[in-house]
Amino acid sequence: MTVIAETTADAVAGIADGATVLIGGFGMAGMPVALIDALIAQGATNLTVVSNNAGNGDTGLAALLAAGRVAKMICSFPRQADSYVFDGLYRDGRIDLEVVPQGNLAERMRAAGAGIGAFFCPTGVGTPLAEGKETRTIDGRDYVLELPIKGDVALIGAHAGDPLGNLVYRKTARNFGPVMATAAATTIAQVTRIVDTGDLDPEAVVTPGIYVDRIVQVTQEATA
Amino acid sequence: MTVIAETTADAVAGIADGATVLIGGFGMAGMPVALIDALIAQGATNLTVVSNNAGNGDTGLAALLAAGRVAKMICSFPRQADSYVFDGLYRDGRIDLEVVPQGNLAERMRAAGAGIGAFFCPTGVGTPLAEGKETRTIDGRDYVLELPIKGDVALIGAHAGDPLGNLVYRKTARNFGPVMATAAATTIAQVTRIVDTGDLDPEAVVTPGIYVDRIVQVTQEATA
Amino acid sequence: MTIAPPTDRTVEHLDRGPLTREEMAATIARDIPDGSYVNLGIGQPTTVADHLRPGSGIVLHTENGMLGMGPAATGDDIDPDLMNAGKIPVTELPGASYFHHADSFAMMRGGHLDVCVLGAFQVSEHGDLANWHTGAPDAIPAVGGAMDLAIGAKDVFVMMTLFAKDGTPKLVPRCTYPLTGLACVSRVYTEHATFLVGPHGTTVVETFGTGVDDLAGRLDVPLTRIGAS
Amino acid sequence: MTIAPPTDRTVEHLDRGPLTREEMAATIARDIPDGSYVNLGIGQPTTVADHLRPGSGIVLHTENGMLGMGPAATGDDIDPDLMNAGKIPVTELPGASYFHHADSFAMMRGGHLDVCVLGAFQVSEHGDLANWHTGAPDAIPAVGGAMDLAIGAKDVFVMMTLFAKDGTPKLVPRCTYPLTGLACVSRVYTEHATFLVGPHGTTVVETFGTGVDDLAGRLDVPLTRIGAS
Repeated sequence: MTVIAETTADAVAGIADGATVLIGGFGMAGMPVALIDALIAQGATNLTVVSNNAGNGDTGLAALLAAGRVAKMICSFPRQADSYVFDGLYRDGRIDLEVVPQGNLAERMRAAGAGIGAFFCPTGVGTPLAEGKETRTIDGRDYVLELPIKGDVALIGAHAGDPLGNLVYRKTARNFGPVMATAAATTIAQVTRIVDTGDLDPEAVVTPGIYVDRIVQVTQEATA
Repeated sequence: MTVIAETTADAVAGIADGATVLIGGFGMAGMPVALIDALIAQGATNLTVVSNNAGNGDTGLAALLAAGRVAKMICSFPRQADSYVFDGLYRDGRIDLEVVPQGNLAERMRAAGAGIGAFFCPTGVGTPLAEGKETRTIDGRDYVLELPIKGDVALIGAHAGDPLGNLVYRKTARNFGPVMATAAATTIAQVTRIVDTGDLDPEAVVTPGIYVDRIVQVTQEATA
Repeated sequence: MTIAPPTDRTVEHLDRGPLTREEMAATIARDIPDGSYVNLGIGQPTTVADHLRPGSGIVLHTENGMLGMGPAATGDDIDPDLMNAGKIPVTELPGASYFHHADSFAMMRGGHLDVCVLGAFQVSEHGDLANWHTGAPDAIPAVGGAMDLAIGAKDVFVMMTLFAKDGTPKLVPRCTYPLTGLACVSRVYTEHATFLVGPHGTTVVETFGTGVDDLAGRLDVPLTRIGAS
Repeated sequence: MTIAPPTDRTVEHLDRGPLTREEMAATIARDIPDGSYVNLGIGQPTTVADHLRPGSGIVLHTENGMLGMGPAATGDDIDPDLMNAGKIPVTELPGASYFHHADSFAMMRGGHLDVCVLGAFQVSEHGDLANWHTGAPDAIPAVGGAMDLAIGAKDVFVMMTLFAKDGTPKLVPRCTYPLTGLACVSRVYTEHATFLVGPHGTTVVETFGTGVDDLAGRLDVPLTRIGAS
């Protein structure tokens, strides 16, 4: 059952120290910046964060990292032109890193949400990222066994949501949001607009409300 | 690259004897009846058909079965009030049957379309349908290893399509169509309406055109 | 099991007869918390929908690809593209959504539904379920979504008569019919009593027109009471 | 490899110099069949888009969830919600569609794209690819979608200079950098020549400003010619 939170602080209430937090977004598109800011204020620490990148500049995820709240990053591409906060923590040995191919990151979260215990994946066979993992040849092709990535919490950004928690996204800001929503015990969405129940086209709902525990409206102004 | 077929005969041209044919629909919703009729006329035989049910009454899939074209059915629920054509063939030993739990049917085709070699699934653990299959306990839960189901051809019914092959569906007629479209080497869709490129909302496209090889417009009248 | 039983002490309703089918459906509806996501199996379980409280916020899932399913459709509201898993025409409520079969079963298998209500041939004292096959050698096997539903919710409620037509109990020490799922049922609703089943065995929640001791004499399953320690 | 080479005999263009970067991009664009679904990797491969034939029906995929990607966006067309995998603002063409990351990578992993064009540090004579890590001990590992792209199309084309800045060949008997994928590349486009690579070794398609014999002297990879049997 979805709850509409009045504030981003209410939305992130109760996130525990040591939690695994899935954070949506690819670059800044779909990045739930207001929820991350609220999480920084909320104070949970020793987090494992799963996100495609490891922060840009000094805001959002980078600010969470800079605040020393993240013990481990699971991501596909930490190193970017402006990922200096992560780079510094990593070189100082103050953060753990698990690098996962981008599609495996998505598929492992999809597996968590779909009740799949593990899957044989062709990506990364014969590479350093498959070292130590079980491999198998099936129907003439080689695969690596990959395990689900479950979140305690997912923080995602969407375009519009209704009181039942149904969500739609905008363009490539969709990216990881719908997958992470399925993979976390508690999914928290920031949306640009909360619309009335019945206003979203049932054929076009991307994330059904069953996956969304809390939504909070964050106007464009507030995120800029 | 998607081709718009002028007739259902053109749409099903070239389906080979012995092919595995995925046929969409749940009950009559989403059932590509016109394509099945064209397949009967086309003459391919010794087919393996993957579909949720095994035909109703005397039309559609039941007619394909009655014509003796199907060597094996892979489905979740062959036995229905009006599945007498299948029932007769099965009791006479003239057709093979593989019964697959409905969700496994969908997920095994999803795996085929997604390049997953196999997956550990909790459905059916400890039941007769898991007999002879590899099992494994992962994180305290028991799973059965399930393999992909690939199609040579998928025949699906959709609501509207554009010349690039993008498809949208109507209500619960969506069912297996989008999954089968990903799982077959050649996907053939019958649609109620072909619209201009650009007329479908890019946010609401359910099956991107990359999965669709041929589409053919079949008016409501023609299917009734 | 995640939903607490409706009482903290076993209640024996001796001043009445067994529940009617309608009353069974109403009892199940009463026990489903507000705001739950629920899948009602085909047949009898479907009737639970008729007893859900107005304003309960309970959302119905149908495994053929929909959340927000409304009541059965009649007359002009019948749409051949909108049916439930039993292939009966239904309606759409505001806030509904549609998705394909792989997404729909991922939703179930991933444990996102709160409650499934299913029929059964047999349930074991530990919650094993048999509801897809009688084991008759000439039967055409057909499982449908039964095995997916059996593991497809945080709580799986079974709705069945306590005894088969020949009088043999359907709540049994061990299922003799082919299994649908292992240790998946959390609660069994029958006309004579409601039971919790699971790793610790079978507990009686309520009885109707009979008592726990009487039931214990008619079943091969050890029965415990809630609040009796 | 599913796309036939553009010539049935190795062609040595000796009357000109090596290809410019623009000419390399144009050569790759020429070799992509009409109607193909194509993913262009970040960096140099992105420039192939500028040389696609009008009306070719080629549809561009970006792994962050879109088919039907148009040219880079400028000015008022820039939309922060619409970017390519390199995080550069792009545009949407008629007939586009959006999907989430799991669906996008399922599309790649499932072999539905016709062509991926990627950069590389090294390619082996049999088509192994190294393009994500130089193996430097102090480098922060970052793979992104490289390993998914490497196996994510029926044909994987590499676009690279034939020699590293220190003059060592990048087409090698065996990659010394950490691998991105095994036996995944089907064709290598360089400024000096285009090569087919695969289980049968390396075949020269075209040379530019040099000949096969000359190249054979500069590479440690045995080279064969098309149509030389």
